[in-house]
Amino acid sequence: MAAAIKRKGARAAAHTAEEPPFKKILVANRGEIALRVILACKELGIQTVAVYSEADRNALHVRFADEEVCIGPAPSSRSYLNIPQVIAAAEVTGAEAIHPGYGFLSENPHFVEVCTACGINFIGPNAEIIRRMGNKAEAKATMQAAGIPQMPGSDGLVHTVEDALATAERIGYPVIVKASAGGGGRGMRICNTPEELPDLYGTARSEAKGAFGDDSVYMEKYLLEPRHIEVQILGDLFGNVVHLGERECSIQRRHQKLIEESPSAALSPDLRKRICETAVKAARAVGYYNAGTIEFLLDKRGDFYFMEMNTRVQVEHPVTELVTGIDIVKEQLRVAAGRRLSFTQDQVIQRGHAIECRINAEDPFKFTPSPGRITALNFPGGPGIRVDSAMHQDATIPPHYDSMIAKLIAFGADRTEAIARMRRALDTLVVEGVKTTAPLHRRMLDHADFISGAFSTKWLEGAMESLKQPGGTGG
Amino acid sequence: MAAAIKRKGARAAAHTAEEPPFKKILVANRGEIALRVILACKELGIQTVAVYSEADRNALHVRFADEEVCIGPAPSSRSYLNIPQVIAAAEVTGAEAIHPGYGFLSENPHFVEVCTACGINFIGPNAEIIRRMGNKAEAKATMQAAGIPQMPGSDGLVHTVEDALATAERIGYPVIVKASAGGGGRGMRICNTPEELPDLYGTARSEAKGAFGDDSVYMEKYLLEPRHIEVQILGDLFGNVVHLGERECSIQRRHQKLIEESPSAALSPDLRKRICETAVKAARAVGYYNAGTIEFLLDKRGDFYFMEMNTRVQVEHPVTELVTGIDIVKEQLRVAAGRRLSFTQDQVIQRGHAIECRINAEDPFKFTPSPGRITALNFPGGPGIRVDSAMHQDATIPPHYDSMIAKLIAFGADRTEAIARMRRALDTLVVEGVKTTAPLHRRMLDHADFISGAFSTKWLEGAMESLKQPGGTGG
Amino acid sequence: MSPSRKKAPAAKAAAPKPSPFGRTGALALGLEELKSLIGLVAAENIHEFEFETGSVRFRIRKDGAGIPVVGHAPASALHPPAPALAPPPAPAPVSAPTPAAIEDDPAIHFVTSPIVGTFYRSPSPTSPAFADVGDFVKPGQTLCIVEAMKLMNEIESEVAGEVVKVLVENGQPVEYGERIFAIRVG
Amino acid sequence: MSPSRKKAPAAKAAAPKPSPFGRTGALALGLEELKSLIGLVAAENIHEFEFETGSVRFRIRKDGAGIPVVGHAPASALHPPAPALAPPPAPAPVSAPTPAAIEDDPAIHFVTSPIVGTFYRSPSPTSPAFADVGDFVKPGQTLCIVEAMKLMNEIESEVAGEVVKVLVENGQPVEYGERIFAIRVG
Repeated sequence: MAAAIKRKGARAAAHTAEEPPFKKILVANRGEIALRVILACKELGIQTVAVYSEADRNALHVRFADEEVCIGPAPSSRSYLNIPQVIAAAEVTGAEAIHPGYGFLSENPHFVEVCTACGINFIGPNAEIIRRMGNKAEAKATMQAAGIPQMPGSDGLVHTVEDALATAERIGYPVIVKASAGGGGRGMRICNTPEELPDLYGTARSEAKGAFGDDSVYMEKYLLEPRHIEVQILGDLFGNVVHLGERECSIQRRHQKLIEESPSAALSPDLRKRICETAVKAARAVGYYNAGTIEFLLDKRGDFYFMEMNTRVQVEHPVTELVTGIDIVKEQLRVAAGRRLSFTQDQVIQRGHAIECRINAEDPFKFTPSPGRITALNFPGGPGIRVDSAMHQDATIPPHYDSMIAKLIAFGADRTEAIARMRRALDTLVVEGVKTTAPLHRRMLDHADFISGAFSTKWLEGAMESLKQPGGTGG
Repeated sequence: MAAAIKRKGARAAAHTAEEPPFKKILVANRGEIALRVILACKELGIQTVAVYSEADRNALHVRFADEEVCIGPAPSSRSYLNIPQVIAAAEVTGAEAIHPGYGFLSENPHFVEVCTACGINFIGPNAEIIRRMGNKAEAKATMQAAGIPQMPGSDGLVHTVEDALATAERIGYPVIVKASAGGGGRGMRICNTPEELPDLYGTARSEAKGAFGDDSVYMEKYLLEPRHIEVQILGDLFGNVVHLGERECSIQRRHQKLIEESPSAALSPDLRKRICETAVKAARAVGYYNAGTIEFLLDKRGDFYFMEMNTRVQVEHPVTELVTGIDIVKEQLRVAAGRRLSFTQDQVIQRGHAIECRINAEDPFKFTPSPGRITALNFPGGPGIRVDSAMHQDATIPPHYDSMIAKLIAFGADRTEAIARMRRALDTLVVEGVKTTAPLHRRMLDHADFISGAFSTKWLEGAMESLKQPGGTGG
Repeated sequence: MSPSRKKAPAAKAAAPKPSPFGRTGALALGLEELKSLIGLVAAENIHEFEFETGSVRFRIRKDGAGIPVVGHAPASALHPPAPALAPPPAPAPVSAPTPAAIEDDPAIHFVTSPIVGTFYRSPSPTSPAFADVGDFVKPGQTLCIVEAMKLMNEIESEVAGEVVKVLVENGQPVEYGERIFAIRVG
Repeated sequence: MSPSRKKAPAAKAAAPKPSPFGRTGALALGLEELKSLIGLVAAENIHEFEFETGSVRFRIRKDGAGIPVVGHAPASALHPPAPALAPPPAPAPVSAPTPAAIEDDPAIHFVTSPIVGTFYRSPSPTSPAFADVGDFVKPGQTLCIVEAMKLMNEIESEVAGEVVKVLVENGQPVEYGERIFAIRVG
């Protein structure tokens, strides 16, 4: 009963064509992304250490790792977000590097500094890049200096109501006031007239203060029917930066993405080239390396504006993997170990079409969480379907973490085939014991607007009522 | 409580880009291939009718079809092989066509004739082609006439011991005596010297008589380390015949394939071109249409010989789908409805590498069947993994049918990546409650011979003892 | 492909089920014993109880609300009656579901269809039915025709007794094993 | 990355297993026996109980609510102790698994590690251990050090009593919640 840190008899990593980039890494995450990283490590012959909270003792990321360390009780703040515990787990297992996944510690510059101080390789960019891109006003200023198109807006922070009114006058209503440290819609107000601006400016600041302890805000023009277009970036330590094409993530609810796809139906080849090359330029401007994503808003006229940069692997990275054939997580591991990118920009070719649906354990129309035990489970299979999940029948979805059950990703020769495959994947998905968002996804895939590609980030909000009706697919 | 033939509320097949080739078809099969056909129909907007035996009442192919008809008790002879019941099920449901899958009625020319007589479209070639290719001696003669390379052998049937001795003298020992109506190794004898030929000739004939009611035999040269290379063919009713590249299926045990891959590591681009074009020529020689496979034996010198033609979709068709991006089952449905092939030979490009492992509910080293209830199940997911299966947790594997649980198919940019992905797919496959062949597959994938591609159809037989040892991977 | 062929989901429940209450295995598990087990599980702090011996298998499961769910057929958890997004069921067939009284009556013999086909109660549209409710039938007496592949297959009674219910409408499809007549033996 | 950090699969297998029947095989399992088992499982600190012999198989499961996690067999069927193809386990750790006597003794208090790190029994390699088997300790008395990120964290006893077992070897890693000392309270 002595040491509980377990090795489960991982085999020697023989027969890999390339030398493994690391001998052993720790995966500082849970759920499907932890398992995704473990799969990449298995393919490369890297030993893995899973960390887990007491709520995740029976999770698949724990089962399939080579070693496992319990780092605390269920609340994230005491386990997955507890930096000393994560670092100590890496130390006692001799892990050379840490993959942070997404969420949790993945964009925490302090964590990256601690890793560095402890001689542990952080699989991502350095703390300086993460810090700069994490502060919205600073990110904006950096991109402005690099000549990346900006949403018309304030020149940095807006300190007074007078500033706010003058800025709005210059860029034209509607405008949006945003918390500099913000996210998830908090500290954010849309304003249509000068009359309502003073009040809304005030509430945005006080909400920002309450939510983030920082009441600094900035302002931008508010686009009416924008599309969310993001570009996947990969860079190495030798200054090579490439893009892997774009993803469209306009199907959102309160800034939570529900459907992502690549390529975007909204981009012409010329526009695609311009937006992707702009993203590479933006990444180069901060000396970016490892995987990252530049998010843009695209307006109806084909103008696009820098929104933010995510300095980690993205939930929706599989759609890019399917259309490019490039394994983003394996590439993250390689470049973190100091290797050159294993391909050049010329070798990146988008083929076919991929769509991802995030299936959450939530009421499909009210979005209330539905944690519980999965009493029956069937994941779809067959041609063109990829499933990224750490769920299994009899698993319990703990209430402590996000509610994602699985990512279904459909690939087809074209968008029509991808949609047809996603539909039948949803029709053959069985999840019993908890409610899921799959019925909503199924209806969206039948909606005339989705099929024609005519949607914006505000589409779901407007279509929600009709989607609640069985026949309400606008078709 | 009247009629038991059920509609489960299939939605109108709206929004498909192409007109569905059929309104409704019946799938005359069970297990993963029945589900595979149903998935293709869902993508094309075709309604499906499942037939099932009493043992399969809770099977997934029944659950996911739009309608379902019980056609008899568990034994295949009284259900899945019972032609009047299958036809009656098509009649009462108004199915326009029948997809036979593989096995069961798929290569039964009489069934095809009954379908035709009843005005039901059989999704496959006509009865005449199936009959000709089903009789080995006739198939051989047809191919000989078409100039397809033949294994040196007898000129048709060998009627006497004197004939046998003269033939062996001409083609050189070792030779193999084969039942004309045979299959699965029965009525088959390998002979190394003239001394043993008379006895072996006699036993082959009497075994053939006992097994198939037909004691006619023929003779061929026996290759020492042949590889099994087969070419996927698709043809339409307008005389267009294309190949979709080759598959290598040399990893066999008693003529049962265990691992299939595409492309073959044994073919140079020039040899690939020759063997594929030969297959197209062979298919054209019989006026072939729909999906079919020409099987060749390839010897060490790069000479290849026609072995047989399978006039139906093959178990291992997914490896071809992954490297070509073409959905073979959807194409079967289109050409059966009288459409032209949706692509030309020029558009068929093999990209990357795919490997399939057939996971059976058997002891991995003794191959004794292990039917029972699956008490826990986790199928692998993540990048590059396709799973074709109709199994689920709590499902019972009936003892009446074949023991296949799932086909795992791994795709990678090259053979190395495909192997790495298949390894970790096997490492994250969980099947509890029954034994499976997965441990054997896992060891084969670590074996130096498999990795180097140096194997023949006889490899597994010789490697079996070392594969039974945990460390015996020859590496 | 007439609309009349499209049926409401019905027959899984109607298919003859092996009676799980016989004496299989070493354990004599009768109805009373099962009832007491159900009561016990419902009362106790138990989430799920599963039991299997020989051909008998049953599972008692409580959901969050504490309502016991009992299934004694080997019905898979993966096989609920209808998918989540199914439209409302088609109009119910004319004959009402068999009353529980008939289902449970040990004196009732159910004649099942030995083949797939179309059910006809009389040899021609103008002829009277072979057998009507209230008729007494003898073993070997023709009850109906099931047509398949243009062949008219006469279905005979295996028992003597009174026809108490005709379970399929004239002209409707039947599948293998589907109950077509209920006969009170005697 | 010293080899000493690689541990044998121990904790899962070492979790206390119910051994409910002296004789398996010829088990007379009647209704009363089943009922008493259900009552027992409901009352005890047990999440799931599964039993199989010959053709008899049953499972009793309780809901997750209020079930302590540490030290009990994993609930998921997807969590067996080792993968099918695992090589033989590494040499067993020096300290043997805790005898069932200690596990079951209600007078025994287990001190668990509040952090992940390396376990040291003394402040330096040449110093005596903070606490040895047979020593009586007081609440607040230092039992050991767990080193993490170069910090030496002193772990104190929460109870007064006699140290009856040290459950981790000096210099070995410990995880959160891992039992490190067994103390007989008193």
